[in-house]
Amino acid sequence: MSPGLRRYIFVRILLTIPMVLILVTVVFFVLRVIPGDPAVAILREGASEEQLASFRAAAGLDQPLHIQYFRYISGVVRLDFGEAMKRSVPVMQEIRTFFPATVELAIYSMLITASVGIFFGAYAAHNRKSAADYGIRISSIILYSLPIFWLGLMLQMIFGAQLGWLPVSGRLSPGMTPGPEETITGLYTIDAILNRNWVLFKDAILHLILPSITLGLVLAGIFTRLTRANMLDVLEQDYITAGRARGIWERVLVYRHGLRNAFIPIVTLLGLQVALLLAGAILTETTFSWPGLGRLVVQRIYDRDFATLQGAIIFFALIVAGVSLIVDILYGFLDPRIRY
Amino acid sequence: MNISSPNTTAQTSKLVDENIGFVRRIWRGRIWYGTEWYITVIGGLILLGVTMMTILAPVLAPYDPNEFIGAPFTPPGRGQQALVSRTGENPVPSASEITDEVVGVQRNQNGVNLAKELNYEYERYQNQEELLTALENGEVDLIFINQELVPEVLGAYPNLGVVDEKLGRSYRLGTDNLGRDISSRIVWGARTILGVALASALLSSFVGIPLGLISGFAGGKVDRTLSLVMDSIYSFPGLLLAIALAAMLGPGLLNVAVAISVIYIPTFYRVVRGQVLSIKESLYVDAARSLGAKSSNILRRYIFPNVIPSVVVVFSLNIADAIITAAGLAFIGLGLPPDIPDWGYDLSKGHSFLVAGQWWMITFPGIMITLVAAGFSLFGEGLSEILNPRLVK
Amino acid sequence: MTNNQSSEPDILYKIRKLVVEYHTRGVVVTAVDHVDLDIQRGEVLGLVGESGCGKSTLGKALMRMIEPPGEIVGGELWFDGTELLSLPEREIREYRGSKISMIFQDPMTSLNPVQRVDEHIIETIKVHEPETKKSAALERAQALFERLGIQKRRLNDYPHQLSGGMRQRTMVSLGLALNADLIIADEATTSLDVIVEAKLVDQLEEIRKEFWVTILLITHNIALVAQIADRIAVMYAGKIVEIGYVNDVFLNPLHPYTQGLLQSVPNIKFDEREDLFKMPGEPPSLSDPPQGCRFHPRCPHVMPICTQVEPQLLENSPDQLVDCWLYQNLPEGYESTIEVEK
Amino acid sequence: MSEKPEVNIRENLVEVINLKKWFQIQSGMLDGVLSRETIYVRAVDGVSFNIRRGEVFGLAGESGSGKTTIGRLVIRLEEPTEGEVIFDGIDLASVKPSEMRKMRRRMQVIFQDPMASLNPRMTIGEAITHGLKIHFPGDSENHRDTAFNMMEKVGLTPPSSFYDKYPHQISGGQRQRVVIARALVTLPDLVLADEPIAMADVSVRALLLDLMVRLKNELNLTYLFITHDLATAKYICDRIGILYLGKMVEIGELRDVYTHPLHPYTQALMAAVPIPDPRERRTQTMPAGEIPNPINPPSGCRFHPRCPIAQAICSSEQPELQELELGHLVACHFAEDFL
Repeated sequence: MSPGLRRYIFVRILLTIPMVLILVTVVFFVLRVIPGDPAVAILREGASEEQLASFRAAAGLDQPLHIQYFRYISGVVRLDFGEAMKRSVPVMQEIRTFFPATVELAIYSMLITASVGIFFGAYAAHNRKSAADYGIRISSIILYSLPIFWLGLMLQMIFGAQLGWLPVSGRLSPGMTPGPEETITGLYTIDAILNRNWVLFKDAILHLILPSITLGLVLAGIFTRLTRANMLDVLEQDYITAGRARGIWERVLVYRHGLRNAFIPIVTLLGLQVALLLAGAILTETTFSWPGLGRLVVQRIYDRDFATLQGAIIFFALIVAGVSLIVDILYGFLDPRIRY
Repeated sequence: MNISSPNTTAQTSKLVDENIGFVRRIWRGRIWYGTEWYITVIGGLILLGVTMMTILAPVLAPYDPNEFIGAPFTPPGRGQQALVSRTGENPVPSASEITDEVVGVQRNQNGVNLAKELNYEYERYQNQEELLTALENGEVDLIFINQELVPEVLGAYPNLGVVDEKLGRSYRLGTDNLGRDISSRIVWGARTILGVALASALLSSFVGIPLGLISGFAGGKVDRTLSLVMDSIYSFPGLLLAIALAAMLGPGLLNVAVAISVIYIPTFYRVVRGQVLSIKESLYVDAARSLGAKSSNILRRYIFPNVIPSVVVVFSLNIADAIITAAGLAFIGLGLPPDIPDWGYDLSKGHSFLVAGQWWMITFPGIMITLVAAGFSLFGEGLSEILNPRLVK
Repeated sequence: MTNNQSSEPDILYKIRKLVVEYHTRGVVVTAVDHVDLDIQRGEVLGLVGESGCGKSTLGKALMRMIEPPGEIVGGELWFDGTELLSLPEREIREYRGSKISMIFQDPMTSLNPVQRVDEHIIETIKVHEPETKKSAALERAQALFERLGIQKRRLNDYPHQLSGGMRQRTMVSLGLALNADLIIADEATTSLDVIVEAKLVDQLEEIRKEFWVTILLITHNIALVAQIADRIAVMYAGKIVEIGYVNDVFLNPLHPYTQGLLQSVPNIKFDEREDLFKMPGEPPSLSDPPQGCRFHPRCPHVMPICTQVEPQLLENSPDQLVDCWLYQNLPEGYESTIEVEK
Repeated sequence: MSEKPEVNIRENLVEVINLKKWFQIQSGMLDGVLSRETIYVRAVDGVSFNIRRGEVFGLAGESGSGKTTIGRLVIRLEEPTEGEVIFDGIDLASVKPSEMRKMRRRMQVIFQDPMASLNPRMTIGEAITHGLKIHFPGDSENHRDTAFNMMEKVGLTPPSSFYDKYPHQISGGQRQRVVIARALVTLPDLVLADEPIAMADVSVRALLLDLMVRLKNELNLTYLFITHDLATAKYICDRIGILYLGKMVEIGELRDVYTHPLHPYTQALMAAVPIPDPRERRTQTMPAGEIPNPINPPSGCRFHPRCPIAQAICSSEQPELQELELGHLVACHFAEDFL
C-alpha cells in the first residue's frame, strides 16, 4: 500500500470521529433543546404532572444540560443507551436482537437497487436521447416518487391478498424460527445456508421478496438517475473516443472502460444510499410488520419510549458513519490516482 | 483551442433574442431543448394542476372533507339508492310523493342518510335480510337499497318492484371508514401536502442558502467547520431525524414542516456552496475584484444571480422529497392532527382496512402523492438539464 | 493496391465530395461541404484552418467517427482501394486502430485513468489480433516505448503518473501498435509546451520514415505545418480552398484567404514581416454561410461572380489546386474585373 | 471625463522586488495537524523586475513557470508570501483595503478567455460601466456616453446595438473587445494582459494586437503582457522577461533577447518556436526531459537537469541575475560564453 493511500485512509479514519461526534450531538440537541417540553410532547397533553416528572427523571431530563450531555456521550462511547422504558431491558440488547432483521432486508434491497440502478443507468447513458433513455429517466423519477409504504401496501394487496402467491408480513412462517443453536449471524438466509436448512432458506427468501422489492425499487429510482449522470460524464471523456478510434467494441467501451471509471463515484453514492436505505427500512418494516430496528423505533414512539428512540437513532448514526468510512476507503483502493 | 463542432453561437442567438412574447419564447424552446422541454412542461402542468386544486378546493370538493357524509366503505361510484316496494301495492308513484309512508333502511348504509335528508319516517334494520323480509311481510311499504343491488334483489325476491332509481348522492371515489367522501379529502389534502412541503422547503432554503453563500464566499476555517457539520448531517438517514423531531415537536402543520426541513438544509448548503466556489474562481469575479468592486457588490451582482438557477432546481426537487417524507411521517402516526385532511394520514388509516378488501381508501391518496412528487421531480430534473446540464448530482 | 497511372503518386486515401452535416437545435450546419482531397502514401499532409472551419470534423469523418447530431450525408472515402462509407459498422471497426489511428489534442484525458499504460496497448493489439499472446503484445509495447524514448518501466504506471509529453508519445505508440497506414493527429501538439512539441515533431518525422506511415496533421498552427509537412491543405468554412506543396504554397499562395492567413502568422525571426496582415471581418457561421464563394465578404479581390456562384477546386498548376474564380475562366455573363497573371 | 490626475513622472511605474508566492498543498482540516512539515508549491520563488511607464513589458514562460501568478500578484488579486510590489512609488503591502480599492482604478486586467471573464447575467453596457459606477459615482449621467465612446474606440460599432446585449449573444472576437473596453474605460495606468489573444483565431489576432497597441499610445498606458507564445510577443513587447519554474532566467530589450539570447533555456525556446517558412527548418536539438514537478524543483539552477552546458556548480548554486550587456540581464553561471 503506497504512502499516499495509507495517509488517505488514516485521514479518513480520523475524520470520522468528529463526524460521529457532531451527529451524536445533533441528535442530543434535537431530542432535548428545541422548543417545547419533550415530556409533554411524548406523553401528550393528558399526562398528569407527576407522570411528566417521573418521565423526566427516567430520561434524566431533570439534570442540568451539561451533565446530561456528559452522561449521554459516555453512554454512546460504551454503546450503552440505558434501559428501555417500561421494559427494564438494556436498549443495546434490544437493538442487537432486532438489528439483524434490518440488515437482511437492507442487503437484499441494496442488491436490487444496485443491479437495477447500474444496469438501467448504464443502458440509458449508452443510448442517450433515445426513447429508452427518456423511458428509463421518467420511470425512475416516478419510482422514487412512490411512497414506499404505498407501494408496499399495493404489492401486499395484489400478490398477497388477491393472488396469494407471496407471504405479506413477517420474516418467516409461524413456527419456522430457528433455535438459538442454529442462529449464527441472525440473518435467516445466511444461517439457513450455513446449516444447509433449505426449508428455512426457502421460507425466508419467500418472505423477503415483497419487502426488498418495495424498498429496492424505490431507491433504484435515485440510483438509476445518479448512475446515468456519472456514466454520461464518463462516456463524454476523450479516452472513450480515443478507445473507439482504436477499434474497441462499443460494448467493451461502455460496460468495461465506462463502467470501471463511473464505478468510483457510484461507490460513494452507495454510501449515501445506505442512509436512504435505513430511512426506507423504517417504513418498509412497518408496512410488512418486519421485526427490524425500524419497526421497533415506530412502536417505541407509540409507547413514548424516549431511551430506545434515542438509542436507535444513535445506532443508526454510527452505522451510517461506519459505512461511509468503509466506502471512502474502498474509493481509495478503486481509484489509482489516490492509490499511487 | 478551437471548438471541434462548428460554432453556432451567432446563429442560435437569432433564435433567442428576438423580443417575442414570453409564451411564444417558451413554445420556441421546444425545438431548442427537445425532450427536456417536454419533461419540464409535464412537470409544470402537474404543479399547475395541484396549485389549482389548492386554490379552488372549496369549488372542486363536492363535500366537506371532515363531514361523515356517506355510509362507511362505499365503493367508488356507488352510494345512490333505489326505492323498492311490493309489486302491485305501490303506495306512491315516485320518491317525491312520499308523505307519511315509513321507509325501511339498512343500518350503516347510505339509505339512512338519504332518508334523514329527505326527512322521511324511517325504520332501521340490522341487515339486508331483515329489511327485505320486513318489506315482504308488510311491516314497511317502501325500502331504500343500494342501487347496484337492485338486479340481485329483484332476482331473489320476484314479488318486489322498483319504484324509483338513482336517488341521492354517488361518491366518485367512494368513502372511507368514517363515511367521509374520499374525493373531497383528496382535493382538500392537496392544500395540506403542498403547504407542508413548501413550508419545509422554504425553511431549509432560508437556512441552507445563506450558510452555503457564507461558507462558499468566506472559505477558510468557517468553510471547513460548516462543511464538516453539514456533511455529517447530510449522510444521516433523513427520515429518522424527522421522526425524532416530529416526535419531540408533536403534531401540527408547522412542526411537521420544521421536522422535514432540517434534513434538507445540507442539500441546499452543498449545492449553493459548490456553485459559489466555482463562480468565485471564475474570471469575471476576478475581473470584478480588479475593478475595485466591494465584496457585497460582488456577492449581489456577480455571484447571487448566477446561483439562482441551481437553487430553483434544488428547491423543486426538495419539495418532491418533502412530500414523500411528510407522507412517511403521517404513515407512522407522526403526521398532522386528525382534523386536517392529509393524504398520508388517509393512507395510514387505509392500511388496516386493506385486508378486508377496501382497496380504494389507499389507492387514490397514494396515486396523488406519487403524481405530485413526480411532478416536482420532473420539473426539477428537466429544468436542471436546461439550465446547466448535469448540475444536480 | 489500386493500379493508377505511372506518374500519379501512390494515393493512400481518396476523398470525393464528402459532406458532413450537424443538426443541432433545429438548425442544419454543413461542417464539411463537398470536400475533395487526396492523401499520398508516406507523406505528411498539413490540414490547416481557423476554428469552426470543419477540419476536425473532416478528420473524424475519415475514420467514420461522426457521432449524432453529426452525420456523413454524402461523398466517397476510398482508403487503399476500399470504399469505407459502404462498409457495415462491424467491418469499419477493424480499420480503426489497425489501418487508421488517431491522436487527440489533450494528452491528459486521452488515456483511461483507471487502466495501466501497458493494458492500453495490449488491449488494442488483442482487439485486432486476438490470436496474439499477451506476452508477445507486451514485447511489442516495450519495443515501441523504447523506440519513442520512454523508459519501459513506465508501462506499469497509470496515466496520471506520466508527463504530458510522455502521454502523447504513448498515444503515438498506440497508433503504431498495429502498423497503421495513416495516423490522423488532430491538434496533437496544441496543449504541449513548445519545447516538448518540437521534440514530438522530430520524433514524428523519424517515425514516418521508419514505419513508412502517412500522417495527416490537423492543426491551427500554420508555422508547425511549415516545419514538418510535405503538402498543405487550407480549409475555410467547410471547404478546401487550396492544396499544394509547402514550398509552393508558402512562397506563392494563390487563394486570397491563404495569402492573408500566411501574412498574419507571427514569425519569431527579427526583421521578418514587421507588421502582421490585418484580415477584415471574422470567420463566418456555418449555419447560414455567405452566398457564392464563402470568403467573398472578406476578400480583397471580390468580383461580382464571387458573390453568386461557388468556384471549384481546380488544378492551377501541377500539384497546386485552388478554389477561386481568379484562376478559373468565368462562365459567360461575368467578366473578370481584375487582371491576374496565371 | 476628468483627465487623469497629473503624477510626478517616475521612470518605473512598477517595481517588483524579490516576489515569492508559495501555495500550501494540504489544506484539509486535519492535514495541518498531521503532517510533520507542510509541503508547498513554490509557484513564484524570488522574482524581481521593473516596468517602465508607457512600456509593454512581456513576461514569457511555459506552463508552470508562474507567469500568471506574478501577474495576479502585481495587481494585488493575490497576496505575495514574500517580496514587495511598488506601484508608482507606493508599496502595495502598506495600502489599506479601502484605499487599495481606489488604487484599483489605475490597474486593470484583460484575461485570456473572453467568455469566462464576462458575467453571463450582466449586459455589455452594465459590464463596461460598472467600473465607472464604482470610481466615478458622481457623474453617472454621462457614464453611458463614456462607454459608447470607448466602445467606438475598440471597434464595437455601432455601440447602441451592443449595449443591451448579453455576452452569449455576441461572437468571441466581439467579447474580447468588450473585455478591453471594460478595462480601459476608467483610464488606468497599468493594464495586465494575461494571454489576451491566445483564444482568438490567427486572422483576428492581428486586429486585436494592433488595437491594443493603438489604445496604448492613445491613452498612454503601460502593459504587463503575459504569454507563452514568443512569436506573437515579438509584435507588441518592448522588453521581455523569460521565466522558468518560478524564477526569472533572462530580461532584456526585445531585439537583444530574440537575436542573441544568453540563457540556454531561452536559446532552446527561441529555437523550438516553429518558423512559418518551409525553407528555415529547425536543426538545433532540443534539451532533454520536460518541465519538472514544481513541488520539489531541482536544486541550484532549476534548468540544470535539462541544460546542455550544465556543470557541477549549476546543481549546487542558484545563479543570480547579472547585467552582462546594457539592459540585458541573465541568471546563468556560464552566460558570458554566449556574449
